[in-house]
Amino acid sequence: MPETGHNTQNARQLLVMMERIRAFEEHAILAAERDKLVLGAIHPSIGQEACAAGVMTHLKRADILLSTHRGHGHTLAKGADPLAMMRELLGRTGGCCGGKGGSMHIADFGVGMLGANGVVGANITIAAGAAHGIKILGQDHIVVDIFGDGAANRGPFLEGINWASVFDLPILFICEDNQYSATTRTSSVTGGPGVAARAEALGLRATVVDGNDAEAVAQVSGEIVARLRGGGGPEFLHAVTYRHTGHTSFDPGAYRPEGEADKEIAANDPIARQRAVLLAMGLGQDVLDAIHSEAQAEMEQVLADAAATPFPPDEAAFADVQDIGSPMQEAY
Amino acid sequence: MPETGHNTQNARQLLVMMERIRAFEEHAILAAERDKLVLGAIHPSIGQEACAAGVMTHLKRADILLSTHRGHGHTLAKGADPLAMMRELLGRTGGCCGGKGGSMHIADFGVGMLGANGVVGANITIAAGAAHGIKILGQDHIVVDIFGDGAANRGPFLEGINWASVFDLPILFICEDNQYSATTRTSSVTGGPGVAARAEALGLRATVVDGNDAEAVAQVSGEIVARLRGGGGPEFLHAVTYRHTGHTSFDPGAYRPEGEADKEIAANDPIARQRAVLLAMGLGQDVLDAIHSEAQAEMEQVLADAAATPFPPDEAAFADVQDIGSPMQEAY
Amino acid sequence: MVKMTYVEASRLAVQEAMTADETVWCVGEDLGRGSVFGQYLGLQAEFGKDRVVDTPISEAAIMGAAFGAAMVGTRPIVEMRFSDFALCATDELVNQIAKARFMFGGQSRAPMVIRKPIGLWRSSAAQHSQSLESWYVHIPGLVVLCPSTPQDNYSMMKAAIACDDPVVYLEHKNIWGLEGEVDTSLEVEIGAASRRREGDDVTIVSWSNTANLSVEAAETLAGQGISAEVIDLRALWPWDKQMVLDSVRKTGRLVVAHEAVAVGGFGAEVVATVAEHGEALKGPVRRLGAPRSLVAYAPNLEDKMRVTVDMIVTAAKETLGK
Amino acid sequence: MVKMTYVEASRLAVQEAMTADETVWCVGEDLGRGSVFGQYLGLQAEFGKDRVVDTPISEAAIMGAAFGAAMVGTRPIVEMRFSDFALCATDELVNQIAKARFMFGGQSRAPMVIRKPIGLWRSSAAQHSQSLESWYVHIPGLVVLCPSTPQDNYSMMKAAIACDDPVVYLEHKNIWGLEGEVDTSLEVEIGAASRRREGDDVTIVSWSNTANLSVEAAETLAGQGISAEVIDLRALWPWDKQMVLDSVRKTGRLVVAHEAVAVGGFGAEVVATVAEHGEALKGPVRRLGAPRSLVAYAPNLEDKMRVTVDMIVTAAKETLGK
Ligand SMILES: Cc1ncc(C[n+]2csc(CCOP(=O)(O)OP(=O)(O)O)c2C)c(N)n1
Ligand SMILES: Cc1ncc(C[n+]2csc(CCOP(=O)(O)OP(=O)(O)O)c2C)c(N)n1
Ligand SMILES: [Mg+2]
Ligand SMILES: [Mg+2]
Repeated sequence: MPETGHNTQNARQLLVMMERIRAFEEHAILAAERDKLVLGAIHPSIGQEACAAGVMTHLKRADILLSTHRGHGHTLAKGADPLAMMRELLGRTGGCCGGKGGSMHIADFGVGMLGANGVVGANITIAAGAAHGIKILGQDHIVVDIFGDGAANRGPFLEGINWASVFDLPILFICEDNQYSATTRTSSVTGGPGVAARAEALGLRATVVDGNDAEAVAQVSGEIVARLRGGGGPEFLHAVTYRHTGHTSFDPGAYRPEGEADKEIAANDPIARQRAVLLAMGLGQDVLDAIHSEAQAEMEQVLADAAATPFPPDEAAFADVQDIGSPMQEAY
Repeated sequence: MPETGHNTQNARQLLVMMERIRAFEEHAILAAERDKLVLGAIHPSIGQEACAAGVMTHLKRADILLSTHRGHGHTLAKGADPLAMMRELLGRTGGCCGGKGGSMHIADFGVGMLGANGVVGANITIAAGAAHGIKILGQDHIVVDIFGDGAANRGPFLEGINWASVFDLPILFICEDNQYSATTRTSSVTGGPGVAARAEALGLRATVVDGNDAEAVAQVSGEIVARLRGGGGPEFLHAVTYRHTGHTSFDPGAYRPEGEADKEIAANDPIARQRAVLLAMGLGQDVLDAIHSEAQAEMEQVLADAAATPFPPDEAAFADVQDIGSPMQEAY
Repeated sequence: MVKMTYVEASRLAVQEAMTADETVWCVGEDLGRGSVFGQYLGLQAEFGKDRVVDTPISEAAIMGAAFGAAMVGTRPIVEMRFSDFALCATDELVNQIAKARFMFGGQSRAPMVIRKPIGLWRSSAAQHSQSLESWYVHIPGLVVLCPSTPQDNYSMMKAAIACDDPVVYLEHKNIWGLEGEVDTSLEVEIGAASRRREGDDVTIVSWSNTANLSVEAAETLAGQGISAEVIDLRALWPWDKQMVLDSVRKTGRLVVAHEAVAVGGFGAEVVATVAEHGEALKGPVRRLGAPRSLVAYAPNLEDKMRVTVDMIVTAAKETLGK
Repeated sequence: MVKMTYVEASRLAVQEAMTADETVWCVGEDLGRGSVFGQYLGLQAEFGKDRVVDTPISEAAIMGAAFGAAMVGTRPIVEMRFSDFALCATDELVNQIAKARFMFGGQSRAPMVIRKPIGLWRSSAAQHSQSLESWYVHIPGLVVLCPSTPQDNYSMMKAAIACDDPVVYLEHKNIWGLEGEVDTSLEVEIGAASRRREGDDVTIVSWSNTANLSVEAAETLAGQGISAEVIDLRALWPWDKQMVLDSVRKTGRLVVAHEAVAVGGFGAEVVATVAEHGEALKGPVRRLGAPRSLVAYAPNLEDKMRVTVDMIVTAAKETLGK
């Protein structure tokens, strides 16, 4: 068991959040595969919950989060309502984006979650800009941007991180490294010693953490967030984890070496590891089981409720495009 | 005097090339300012000649070079005909691009010079691709790509260098660092320890050299080129120098701190330094003067000849766009 | 004649071209696993990792590097995955690839096929559904192709690979599984449209998947006694003005239909060209395209962006005053 | 009324807007030295480095960061230097900025002015001369403005900064020094065209610097007894269809002239729109734009890409059968 610096209450909260994320996504997959209610692609973060749970414990509502196509967990952990999220995945009224974005564009500005993004790496510059805006406005909250290992090979990685470095912005960039870029092993298409070295070369303090260890993520991200709130410059966190599923819920992930996934899941599932932490702290198996069942029950209900919600009114197809020259007045 | 590892003959060649580059650009500026024959912008490399002269001594005709908007020196050193180049700057028939590219797009494919580029940083990925093509074709020449310090803040820097790293391509990337990005001091907009660290973080071996010392540039680039020819992977060279003029020939460069340019020019002019090297080797001042006068006379003639050349035939406006759907058949 | 799908057709064309010419290679993300839609399935096994190259997620470098490799004498087939992501490589395509030959006074060539799957698929939302063919037509230096059938996706891919110009090759994401007979000996000349159906009453000009919908519409119209001629442009630059003008001269009525946003779409170019040629029309012109709004995730909202068979039928009847 | 140049006019508008609203700021390369054309001269001295921000050469980050800052409540003015370089930030503009509000179901706004100087200047060759306004008109979510006079560059810049939508603001590089009277109390409604000259015989529709050439052409035509009405659209989205249709109804003749490549240019949209509305014309329609070739460096070749006053005059006369 790692040195945690957390009490049981915190450790338990981490597990609860990870169980809720997993249950949410398991139900999202059911919605897609069993119920055929999700027509677009969903990218589950099953196996990667530690980062979402660990980092978000330190963020306030006014702090800002940006994420990727694999962003359900981050969004939920930032405080979004799972029912609004599930409605979004099903394209329904009351979805957090009114059913217009879907899984890849999940966002809840009310809790400071400014969006997942369908373009790999695109949020890196946007997040830097959100931090820039905060600085211009003289506000004191911070920004966290989470992206994948694949994004470190896109130009915006350099441009956005350099930007944060030059303007000394209150932002934490997190590379949630599940070791795959879709079906390609990221190490096979990535030069050099790794993403942390890239960030350092751009002037950021960089930390590497076991991204399957929720306690460790919570601890180091807590320290980083404290530095940011204290006026420290931008930082970088590299959290190594593993994607239990394929790239999308449709993808069996058959390109992975025989046995790799099984081994990783057996050894490094962040939920199993956090359960072990709690058992070692003295919590009973029954408590853990209850946490699990509650999360499952919550998300079962969420899915049922979302499925019972109507599709958006047709007029929504023309709303919120622009004020001037809006298609509501002039569509052609 | 630095350890050179060169004999007098080589040292003299370096001076000759630098004098020719400078004379070429001085005449280009005359053509622009005195004669009003150059209508577009030209970006002189006066003060930066050491890199062009030093590196190109090691390249064969079949080796490939790509450069930037500030590429006259590189192009001349790679073996291009100065008359064809000056005609290009004046937009004339017989210009190396038929008068269609001008200074910013100077290129001579016949000597392996695949183009300057008007978009900062754009050639980094293109150069990596040229090296990739060479590898696919099983050829054994190498590629050199030269860009400025400002280019290290553009996305293609990361993407192109990572590409070369991943595919282990025969390419040398050179950052010819004149310390300015147009009118902005590059250090003020660049995070981290420097461009060499960025290249290293992408997996390249990186070398830093005094970019005003032609001997030193020739020496280290000779070593690098030898490693590349021996099958070594891609490398990076950071050559620090100084731009004696403004950004373009129209720019007085008044934004530079009082005295900075004078001091740099007095202390670090690569031509003056190379003259000192040759004097120390025992060459007479008369020989140096002759080298200078010859270069000046050559380029005076080049300018006169270029100015006497006609503009391209009007039909050239429609030629070499594309074979299929060419504007020569169908312009609207 | 062999029966195959749209995706199989272009895959076969690529495979044959790679076999015939060692300098042809493919470059893009996840190609070793066939890419997103199976366009490259089996090719890495056959040709090796050096000719079917798995890349980092670096669209700018994929485009730029392929161009560099083309300048030194290879013939890359560039995969952009979704045409939307190709926007990350716009400088490379528009400022570099399209302009190099001209800027360098004819010294360089860029024989490249740039594949950018376009179009509405299913619940893919605004960043995975665009059709921007009109952008590329507006850029001198580029050839722009939009195949709509397995036969064309075979023959046009062959022609594109053989072409020495950069070709923007826009397959439609919704018809990968479309089946059809393919004659592998059939050559298509780039720029020649395909008259998918002959008719006398109204000319329907279209391309990409909307050409397939137009054929359906013509069948419906036939059932109502209206004889519609369907022209599938297939190539948008160069495009077959002559076939369109001749047909409009014959029918005196014009509908243009495409999936892209109507405003600033290539349909405007077609209508404007017909207008400039002063063809006398017997009825109003109709131009169908998406409204100037965005593609939403929810299926009912997504549907609002579609040009449907019904809409084409209605438009054709309107040109006839019905 | 104050006499000032085109560049001074927009600079004044920016300066006033920054004074009035603390959340307005400017971001781009070399702004502290005024940027390439002096558009920002003096502003950093007045407002400081935090509100007139000198950036790295990172177009993607300039655009992306400005967007992020807009989402949290600031109002950035984004300088792209040459519209050509803006292509390095196409994903940011088209996939992100234009789509965010819709994709996020109305949760976000992007009140941004994105300045992209367009057009032929002098011997700047193919990578520094483009006019791609038709691209942006085709992208839902964007407002597209093309001011052609000092007055408009003042009033429209004011309107653009006040607008809560992302505005693609296309100044023309060749007229920075153009002088004119500016009434700083004059407000321009985005989407309202400007009737630069009234006339009865032929309607000339244009925008950006070509609108200025069209006014000159109308003067020449007047000398030949032809009364031309010149409509300067100013805004391409939304655009003033009504003024164009009304004018064409009056004159019965139409010339559309712009500097961009004719094929796929916005002129096609104007001609197609008039055709769709079935306006009865008394003569052939003429559409002027650049040939589908590239801008060369040599001045004589560059000139081949220009739409000139003479060409507009000739086209107008052709519509009159003269
Ligand atoms: C610019 C761009 N290129 C390609 C894609 C297609 N794509 C979607 S997710 C993905 C893999 C991303 O890998 P990574 O950044 O590691 O995130 P992960 O999916 O592993 O969470 C790819 C290639 C995209 N969305 N955007
Ligand atoms: C993508 C892009 N952005 C901006 C410019 C305008 N510009 C031309 S040269 C230059 C400065 C480049 O600095 P650096 O890379 O250091 O090269 P140097 O001019 O110093 O040789 C700039 C900003 C451009 N050409 N391309
Ligand atoms: Mg990954
Ligand atoms: Mg520099």
